[in-house]
Amino acid sequence: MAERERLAISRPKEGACGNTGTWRVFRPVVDKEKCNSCGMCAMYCPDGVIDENYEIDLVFCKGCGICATECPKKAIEMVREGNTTSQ
Amino acid sequence: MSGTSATEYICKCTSACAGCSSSLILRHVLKAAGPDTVLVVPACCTSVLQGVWPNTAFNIPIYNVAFAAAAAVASGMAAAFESLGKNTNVIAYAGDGGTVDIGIQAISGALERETNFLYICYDNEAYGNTGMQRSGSTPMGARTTTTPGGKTHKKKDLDRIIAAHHLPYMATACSAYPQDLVKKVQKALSIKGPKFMHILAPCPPGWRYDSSQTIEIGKMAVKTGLWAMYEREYDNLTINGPTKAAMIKPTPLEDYFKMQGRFSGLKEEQIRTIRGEMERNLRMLKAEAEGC
Amino acid sequence: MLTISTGNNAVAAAVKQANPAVVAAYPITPQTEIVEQIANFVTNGSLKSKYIPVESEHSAMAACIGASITGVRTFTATSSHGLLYMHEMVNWAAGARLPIVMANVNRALGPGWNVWAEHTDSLQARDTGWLQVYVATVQEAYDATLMAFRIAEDRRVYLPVMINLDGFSLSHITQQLEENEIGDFIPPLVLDHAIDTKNPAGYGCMTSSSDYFRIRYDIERSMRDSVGVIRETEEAFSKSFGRSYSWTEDYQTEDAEILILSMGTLGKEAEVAVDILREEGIKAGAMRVRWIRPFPNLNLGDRELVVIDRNYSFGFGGILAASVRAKTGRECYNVIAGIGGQEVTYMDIAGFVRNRRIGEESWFGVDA
Amino acid sequence: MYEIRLHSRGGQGGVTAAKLMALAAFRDGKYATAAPFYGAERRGAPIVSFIRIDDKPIKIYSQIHNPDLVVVLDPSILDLVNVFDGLKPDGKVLINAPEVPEKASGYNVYYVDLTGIALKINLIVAGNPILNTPVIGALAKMGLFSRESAIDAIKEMFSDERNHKAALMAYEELI
Repeated sequence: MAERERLAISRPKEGACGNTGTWRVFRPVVDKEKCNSCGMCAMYCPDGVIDENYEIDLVFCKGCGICATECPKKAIEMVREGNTTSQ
Repeated sequence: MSGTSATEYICKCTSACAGCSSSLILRHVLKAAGPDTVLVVPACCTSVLQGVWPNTAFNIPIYNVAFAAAAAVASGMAAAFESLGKNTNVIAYAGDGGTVDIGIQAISGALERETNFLYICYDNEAYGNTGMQRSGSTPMGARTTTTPGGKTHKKKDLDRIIAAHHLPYMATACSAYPQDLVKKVQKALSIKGPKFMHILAPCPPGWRYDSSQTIEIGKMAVKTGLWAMYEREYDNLTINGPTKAAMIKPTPLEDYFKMQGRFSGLKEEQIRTIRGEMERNLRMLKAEAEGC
Repeated sequence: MLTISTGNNAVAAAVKQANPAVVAAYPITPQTEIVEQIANFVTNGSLKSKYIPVESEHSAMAACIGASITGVRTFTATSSHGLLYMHEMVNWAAGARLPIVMANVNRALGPGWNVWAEHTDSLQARDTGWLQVYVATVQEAYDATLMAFRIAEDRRVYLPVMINLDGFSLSHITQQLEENEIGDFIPPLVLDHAIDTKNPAGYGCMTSSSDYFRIRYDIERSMRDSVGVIRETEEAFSKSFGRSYSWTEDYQTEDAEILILSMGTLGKEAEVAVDILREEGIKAGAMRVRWIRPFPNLNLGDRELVVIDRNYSFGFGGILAASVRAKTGRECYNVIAGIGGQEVTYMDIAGFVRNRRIGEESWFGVDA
Repeated sequence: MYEIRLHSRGGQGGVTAAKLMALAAFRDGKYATAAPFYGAERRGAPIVSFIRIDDKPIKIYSQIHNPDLVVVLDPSILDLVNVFDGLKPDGKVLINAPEVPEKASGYNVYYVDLTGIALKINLIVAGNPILNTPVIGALAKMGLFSRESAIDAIKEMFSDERNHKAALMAYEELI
């Protein structure tokens, strides 16, 4: 007989909702020269995909653009996916 | 961010919409609450964005319950933890539909019974999970799928209903001010008894704006004075800085409406009504804060 | 201890023995005495439970759910409209595999307002995944409540149990009651899936259409496993306390040519009817169906069946009769009697048997 | 089986009297069932309770239509309800009254002034003389259960000793 599945208990897992980076139309690109490590981007990121070194996890970043809007130094630019270089 | 741990309690990623402010709120709520926390979630956006069985994006126990039941389930949980001698935080995290409409009876009961829990209403001003139908919390004039011509009724004054329960702590907050909301969650959880937070949660698809503007819209709601930020400890009211500033020099309401597609077609008299309600609210808060 | 008690107070006395950590309940006639008595126990310190005076039945079951998932024992009681109002959470409790025990005092549904006995309330909850037992004496109300905790909390079951007793005609009558010190009859609750903040999990998240049915099937699997657990529990109970119960209570059935099937207090009254009929030379027997979920295997042989239903499924028929027909393929004479407390005496029941028309349905007191 | 129908008014303690009767019979080693009939009535309305006493378990839950004994806690009910309805030909009647009421003539009537007893020993709660404990004494005298069981039953349910004193007075005064 099959394993008992008594009720829907889910366990924590990275990528539980898939690689949400594929949702992106625009990708955040950080200009490290302009960045002053203020941390606003990481604080405002709804999905917590920006780490303490201000590296953005593009596997999961949905490309909402909040980081680019809120960056006081305008160090983040949203670039159309598919374009390999910043304009 | 200062005051909270670097630990994230949401694994990358939920299936929330890009630019979702309720995800941002919850991320900071959980960081403020820490790991010994159980979240009770009624039907709302948060119940569908966790992931699909057998996986979840949340690295904290989440108990999903029926729409009207969050505060009552939390009551039972709080009583059980008390009987077990545990200090686990019980946080109900519910949308505006589950709070101001179908869930309000259970909330009122839980507050009256002095349940030791924190109830958080993240308010995106409509039934977001089912595609933006009107709720009691939808503001006048906003278009939803069930108010295609704009809502003709006013937003329900949830906070004064809650305040009438004379609870030890309640606060309003906004997703655009995460540091403020973290402080409020931490303060709430340091107090025994019923606590309530009402947090404005702008919704890009529902309010019809570009997802990159989530924080700006939230700030604008506060700067106009439309969304007032304050804390109430029993009957002592403290108005927070951004709202004090808005009371002195508010940003024009029209600037807030212009940013959102849901307010297209807003009529002059509706703006007058909304402004009147807003001014009355601020007047009452100010009077209360000044103790007169 | 030998004493007298009402049906309601017998349930409360059993709850006191079972010592749940949390009781959440809302008053409703004719159940109110149960929660009043439990509130008394909590107030006078003889019961250490947390008593949550909720604001509705929906919240009563919701609070039991919230408490139960932490792994503690829970109890609630309701009746009639209360049960209907909590129906959503009644389903939730079973789906969440929580061993909540609830007493339902059977009462008719409005309109018009009627506070007297009828089984339509709890039978509307028969498809929820709850185990359901119907009792007929004050002693049985006490005994079934004690057993309910042990059955519900068994790992093979982990489903909620509802004890049903007839409004007023059992809830408010006084009979003798033997209360027992139960010792270890109900073992401490160990809920395998209790919430643990050190081992985080999401409960009841979205479940896809390719998985959901397997989780639902497990409810049925446990319902089937509960058959053995109920038998074991009733045997253990008999061994410990000397009072025996089974799926049905059978009276003069062995040589009977006609069986009267019924539920609740009418089943006891039917036994008196059997005595009268036998004096007349009619070989009748009475079979009182106790468990309706899981539904028992009824040994009916080829005897004629008179099924009394104190309930009705509109557009279909009496629910016990329908269940008997479906499970055994046997036709019966279905009498709808006792609706909303309608007075039904043993003389009336004897009349049902004398005037039986197998294959037909009759509403007692309604001219055909 | 011995079947008793008890008539009282809501608030007079008829339901408790029925329970006391069952308890006293139970203390005699009998089986007993006390079933108050609950209607929509409120305080003051006439109500009825059914008590059955037997040597074997009682299986009947329906109302009593042919009582062996009718107990009337409030004589004014005689004007409202035909309390003798269905009374067995050799059935008895116990009435709380200082003398046999006119309406009861022709029946096998026992009577005792329970209200007078309650007033005499100040057995009054919230302004109402208590009848449910004294009536148990009168019933014991009629042989429904032993005097000892009657007093034990009252002591089990009430700590105030005026209750069983009133019952003993009713036991002595029953006519």
